[in-house]
Amino acid sequence: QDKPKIALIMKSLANEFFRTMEDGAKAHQKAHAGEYTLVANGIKNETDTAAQIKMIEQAMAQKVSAIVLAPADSKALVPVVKNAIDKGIIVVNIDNQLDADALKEKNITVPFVGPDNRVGAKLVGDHLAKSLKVGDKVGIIEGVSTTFNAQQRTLGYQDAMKAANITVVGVQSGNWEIEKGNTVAAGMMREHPDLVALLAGNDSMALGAVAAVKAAGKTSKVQVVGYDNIGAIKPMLADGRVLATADQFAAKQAVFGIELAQKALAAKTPQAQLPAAVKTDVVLVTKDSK
Amino acid sequence: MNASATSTAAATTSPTNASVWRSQLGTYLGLLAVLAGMVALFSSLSEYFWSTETFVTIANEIPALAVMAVGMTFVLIIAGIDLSVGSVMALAAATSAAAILQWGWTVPAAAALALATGLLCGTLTGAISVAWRLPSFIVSLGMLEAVRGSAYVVTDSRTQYVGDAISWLSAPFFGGISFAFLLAVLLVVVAQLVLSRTVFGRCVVGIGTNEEAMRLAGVDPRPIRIIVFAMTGLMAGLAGLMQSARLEAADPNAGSGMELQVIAAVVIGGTSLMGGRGSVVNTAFGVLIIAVLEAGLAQVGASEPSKRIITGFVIVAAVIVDTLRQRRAAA
Amino acid sequence: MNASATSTAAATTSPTNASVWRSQLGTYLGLLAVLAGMVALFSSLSEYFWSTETFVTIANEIPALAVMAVGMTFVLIIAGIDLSVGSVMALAAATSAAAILQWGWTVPAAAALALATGLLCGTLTGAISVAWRLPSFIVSLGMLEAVRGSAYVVTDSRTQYVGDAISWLSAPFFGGISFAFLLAVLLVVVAQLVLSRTVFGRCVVGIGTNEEAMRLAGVDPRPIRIIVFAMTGLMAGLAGLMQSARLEAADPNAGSGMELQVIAAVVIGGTSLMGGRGSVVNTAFGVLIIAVLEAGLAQVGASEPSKRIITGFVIVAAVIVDTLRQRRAAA
Amino acid sequence: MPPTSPTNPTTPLLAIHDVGKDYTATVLDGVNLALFAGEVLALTGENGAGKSTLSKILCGLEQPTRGGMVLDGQTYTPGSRRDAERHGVRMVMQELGLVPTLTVAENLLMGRLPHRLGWLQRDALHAAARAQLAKIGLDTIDPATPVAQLGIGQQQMVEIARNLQDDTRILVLDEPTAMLTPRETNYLFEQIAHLTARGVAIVYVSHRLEELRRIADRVAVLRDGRLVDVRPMAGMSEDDLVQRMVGRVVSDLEHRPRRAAGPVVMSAEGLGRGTAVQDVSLALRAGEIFGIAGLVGSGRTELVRLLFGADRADRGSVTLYPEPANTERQASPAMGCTIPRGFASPLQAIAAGVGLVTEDRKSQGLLLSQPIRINATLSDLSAVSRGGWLQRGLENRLVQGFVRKLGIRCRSAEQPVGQLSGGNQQKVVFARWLHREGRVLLLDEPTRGVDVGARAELYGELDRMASEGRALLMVSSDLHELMAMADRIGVMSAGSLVAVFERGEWSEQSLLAAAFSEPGGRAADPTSSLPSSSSATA
Ligand SMILES: Nc1ncnc2c1ncn2[C@@H]1O[C@H](COP(=O)(O)OP(=O)(O)OP(=O)(O)O)[C@@H](O)[C@H]1O
Ligand SMILES: Nc1ncnc2c1ncn2[C@@H]1O[C@H](COP(=O)(O)OP(=O)(O)OP(=O)(O)O)[C@@H](O)[C@H]1O
Ligand SMILES: O[C@@H]1[C@H](O)[C@H](O)CO[C@H]1O
Ligand SMILES: [Mg+2]
Ligand SMILES: [Mg+2]
Repeated sequence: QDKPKIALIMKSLANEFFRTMEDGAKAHQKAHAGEYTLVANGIKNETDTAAQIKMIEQAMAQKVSAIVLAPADSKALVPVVKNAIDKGIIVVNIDNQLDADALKEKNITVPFVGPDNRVGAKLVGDHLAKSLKVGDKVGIIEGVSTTFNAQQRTLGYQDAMKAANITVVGVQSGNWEIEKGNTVAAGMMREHPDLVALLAGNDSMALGAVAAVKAAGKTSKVQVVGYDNIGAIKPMLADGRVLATADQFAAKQAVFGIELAQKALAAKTPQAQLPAAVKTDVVLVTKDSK
Repeated sequence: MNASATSTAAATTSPTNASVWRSQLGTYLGLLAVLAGMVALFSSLSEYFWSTETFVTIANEIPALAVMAVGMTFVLIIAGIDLSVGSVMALAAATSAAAILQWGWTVPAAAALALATGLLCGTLTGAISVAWRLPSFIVSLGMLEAVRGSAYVVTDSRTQYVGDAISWLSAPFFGGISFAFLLAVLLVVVAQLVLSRTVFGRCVVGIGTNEEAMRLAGVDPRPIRIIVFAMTGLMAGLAGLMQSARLEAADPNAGSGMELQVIAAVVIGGTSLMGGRGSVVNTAFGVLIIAVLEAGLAQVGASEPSKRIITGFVIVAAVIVDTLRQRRAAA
Repeated sequence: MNASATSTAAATTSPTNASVWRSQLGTYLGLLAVLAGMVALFSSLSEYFWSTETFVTIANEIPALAVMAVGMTFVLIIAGIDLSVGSVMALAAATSAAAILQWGWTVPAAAALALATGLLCGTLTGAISVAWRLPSFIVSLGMLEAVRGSAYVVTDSRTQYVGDAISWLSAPFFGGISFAFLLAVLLVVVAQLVLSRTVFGRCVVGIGTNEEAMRLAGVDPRPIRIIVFAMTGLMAGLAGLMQSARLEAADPNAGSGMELQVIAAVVIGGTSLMGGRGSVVNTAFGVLIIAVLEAGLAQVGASEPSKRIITGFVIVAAVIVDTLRQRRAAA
Repeated sequence: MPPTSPTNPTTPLLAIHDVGKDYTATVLDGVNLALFAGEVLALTGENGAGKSTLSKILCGLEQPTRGGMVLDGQTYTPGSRRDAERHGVRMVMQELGLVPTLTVAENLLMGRLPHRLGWLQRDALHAAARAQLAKIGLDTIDPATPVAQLGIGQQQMVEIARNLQDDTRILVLDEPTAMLTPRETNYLFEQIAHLTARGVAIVYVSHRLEELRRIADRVAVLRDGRLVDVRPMAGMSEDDLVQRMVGRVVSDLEHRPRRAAGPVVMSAEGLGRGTAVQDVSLALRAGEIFGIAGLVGSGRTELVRLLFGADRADRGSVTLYPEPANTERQASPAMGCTIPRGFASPLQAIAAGVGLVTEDRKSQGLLLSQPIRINATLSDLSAVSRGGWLQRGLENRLVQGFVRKLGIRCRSAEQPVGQLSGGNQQKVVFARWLHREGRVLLLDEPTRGVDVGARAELYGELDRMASEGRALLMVSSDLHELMAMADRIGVMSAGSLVAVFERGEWSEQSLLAAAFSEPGGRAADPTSSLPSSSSATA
């Protein structure tokens, strides 16, 4: 009997976050080689929604049994997800949650395997707040604004800042990417010379912010925090250029997503009866975490 | 005339039409070979590639790219370029979404608005570059930015979920093929005829080859240039509709970077960036090559790096094969 | 020969040099006016704009863009285009990062590797387009993809943290100005001299104006074309070094989409996409206009949509102002 | 021949009053001229005298700075060519204005393509084009041929055909025969006769004085933008005319003796490419001028390009002979050897001391947007540079020398070549090879559009080169020029060199007879010994 084929569809494979996710998935497949085959695909950047949709369509043409998806856009992927479900394909959503209203309108349910991004961001924000004073000014660099997790992280950061009475002077999008993060950070610092911290929605943008801080000659005067705990951020955590980040266990998200799909396939559970959400961990990472 | 020329000319007078057809067919052979090679390769690499489903999927994916490439073919023939098509596509989708969702317009009205938006953007690009005699590269680059910004404004920088109000455009309709696909095919045929069989088309070719000569022959190149850009804008508007029918959403970032893909399709099809030469049918082959490559690579699960490397090679190889074939035919 | 012709020619011999200088200065006036206008506007909008700090920051942000634009100026003058510069920049940064981090090379050796990588990519683009007489647009588009893929392979699709091993290149060094900035200025000056004062530069302009005439005058255009692309690749390699010195990291997606920005800078500087005309100094003004605009908009805290819309308008307006000035001067 | 007197001598068809035109300098001033129905008015003068400018003003292509025109009693201020054509004023331009990617038919009828609701009516189009072509003897060209496939002479004929229309009242021809051979010229003159008989007025610009004598009723001479003379052609001698144009006497060269020929410098053996050039063998000797005559499209340009390596031959070879005295040149690898299929590139030819003055200066000779200075030194940049850096002073001095020597009429050496008059552009191309003098100079229609005065100047230069021991090959459609200058004349027909005459052996008739002859053994298939069934007679 044929092994089921599972497709993992991610965003930018130039982002280490998704590379980690891909590696985790591949390792899992190797360990369970007898149980399923895996096709992993990503797009060239964080925003190429149309390309991601084509990938789902190709997966359907390939007759995969299940799709595990990290959507580049929370709303725009919903219609094609519905097509897949209508074809009897199990779809599991990881990393970035699909828009609840759109799902409802389509009358489908898609289980979400992932962390609570608002909570994760709050952890990072609270840690930062400890080293700030009341009335300090900070800026937020948001991910791609059309993704739910970016919006959630911004909210989490704002929650933390509000709790500590710190002023958020601006929220600008750095598109999840280094260079855009760099430009936005540089601009914010020039606009607000008294800025003391930059809260980036992910580590790529944090990297860009660190370079901007250095270029402005404000190292150690402007703190930076990020999210994802990618490899490149580790030396910066060590020397203090980045104060904190969050680990949301990319590999585990993929593995949990795949396992959920596997279980559904084995038990022939219909899509509609899958659990609504499986919360995964998100933890604070600082210089002192090991 | 000397004797030999006479005889050659006389000999070729009657079979001209037949030989024109043969040579026309000849121009397709190179691209057809590339396409066939790719299909064969992917079919051998992936068991599901050679299936109706794959081809239907591809057919339904290409309309947006194809209609923009049709417009772009004309733009390149007049030695222009339009970098704004991706942004215009997004703005058109955004305005129609806003019309439906916020202003409660009917679907046909909203669709008309999308087309009008595209037409307006294209006309603006053409009119500005004609009025100040500016290179269309820079004008359309400015439009790329300004129109993208407008798309953000209209969508409020959020993906607008439209629902299935206009999804009939991209819904399977005849053996799985969507209406959008049929429309794209129709447009390719009509555009090719316009190019080769109408006064307008001949003027377009002439302006791309030698604008001054056309001007001296009493053809005002300015309205023609503007019309070419306006039509390309209209096509981008149509592409925006097709795209939002498929996504059921208007994404403010839709089509970013797509200009290069569109131009690549046209250039793979043998249209020169220097103007004066081009064929819409060949552009359609260029579109197919890009679409098949993308679909095939996704299906065989190529890694992202190898995807990009292979894409690069195929783009160049396709043009080399086609060029060599054309040269051999000419010799 | 008749007297009047002789006397006309003789009369104009001496003031030629002076008038050349005056007219040369004239060509900068339009762009200078645009630049001054922008600085004045932003200074009035943001209290912090008119400060050494702002200008130092801008000066340190532009070197990568500037050196690539220098190379691109030559490419456009020979009526070519190079879309791969952004990818080449990323690959060069990636190889140097890999050399330092994984193979334990010394910094100078790694830097040389980055430059060599750029040179190789550029040479390849040039050689392929010359060998098969293909449009450089399509060859460099293929390179854009293939080189980007290679950058993914080299970095293992991860941003490589390089640390401050090469950060001296972009570190403040003289009144806050970085070495990279000085290098960029030097390159602009040298490149302008090469363009206007050397046999090579003369051939570049000639090939861009009428390649066949150059061939018949005994200049083989092929090596010159290849050299121009090779140099542009080298510049992109240098830009990669500058970029990774600034970010202290090699990002596999670095510089994506940057080709359009580079070309925009060159075209704003008045270089024609049709070849035969261009100036490196004007390109530098184009780079400054883009950089000041970006910095200024970020500083006044313009929203993303308005940033894009304003950028679009300024690109077109700059070219209009410059064009009108040139035409007035010519008349 | 057209009527020798205007049909209505009292009221002119067109009157030009005090017309002047300024660019940066004044190029036309105070021109008063009347044009009568049914006459041929020759407009002549030196290069840059303002003939093309005046013609363009008549046809709405340029607007005069001063003065005005009256057409048929009504003020006439054409704002565009289209506008002029509506008044029945048409012009054949000096520079070709065809679109190479379009067909002959489309070019002929551009601006008034027959259509129904925008869709081309091909049959009507081709029928109209054929009729138009037939008027000028081009009835064998398929109207569906892309213009790019025509030789430049044929293109000139198409350009003329385009303007032979029924509603024409004034036809301006700006050097229409500069590219044509006698056969085409005759067709053109027949047409002119038809037109004048219908009352059309012709303005005919030409530097070929013998032509003016054949067709002109009156002649107007421009000098430095001013009309210096208008008088009936009858009774005026060529010498008179020349003197009026340039203000001095130009010597007649037709009866000079043959130059003493030196050793063979370069030769071709069985050189051929496709059907355009069929196995041509010839030898160029030091110190003599070898002329090439032939009809338009006979393959002369192709032959010269093969000799120069601009195109690669597919059979035959080129041999260069060592120069006895010059050891330095001897070192060049190409010397003294036979090169199969000729030079691989122009670069190689130039290195071996061979130069080419191209026929199509616009597309193959000049960088139109660049100044005279840059154009003139293009083929030998090493002479104006040191270590790769250009020496502006040196370059300026050199170029000033050429400007003076050839009388190039310009504002300064920094003026873009594209702004020069046609003849002056040709001088710039020529200057390039004065600058780099090799052993062999190939000249393809070198005096195309050059005025008599300057032509004499060029001839003088050619004489000097020959006397210094250079070997010259000169293609010309002007038989008189060839007969005056050449020591030997080879005649090409349908790609073959059908005859070579020594000075003294030729006559206009014998040259023409050879040009019209069927090349021996030439058939549609060169390997076939049967005479081709399709061989028609001219
Ligand atoms: N666009 C222009 N700008 C500046 N000067 C010009 C322009 N066009 C023509 N001229 C100048 O006007 C003068 C007259 O040129 P015109 O072409 O009328 O001469 P012509 O008598 O036709 O000469 P030829 O016999 O060489 O064709 C020349 O000196 C030329 O350099
Ligand atoms: N690009 C081309 N494609 C096809 N045929 C061509 C092309 N160029 C020239 N020919 C033909 O080749 C033949 C030889 O042309 P060539 O120009 O060498 O003749 P020529 O004797 O120099 O005449 P001309 O006076 O026209 O220059 C002509 O019949 C011409 O029509
Ligand atoms: O959660 C992820 C990451 O944080 C990443 O850096 C960008 O895409 C998001 O969806
Ligand atoms: Mg003239
Ligand atoms: Mg010729």
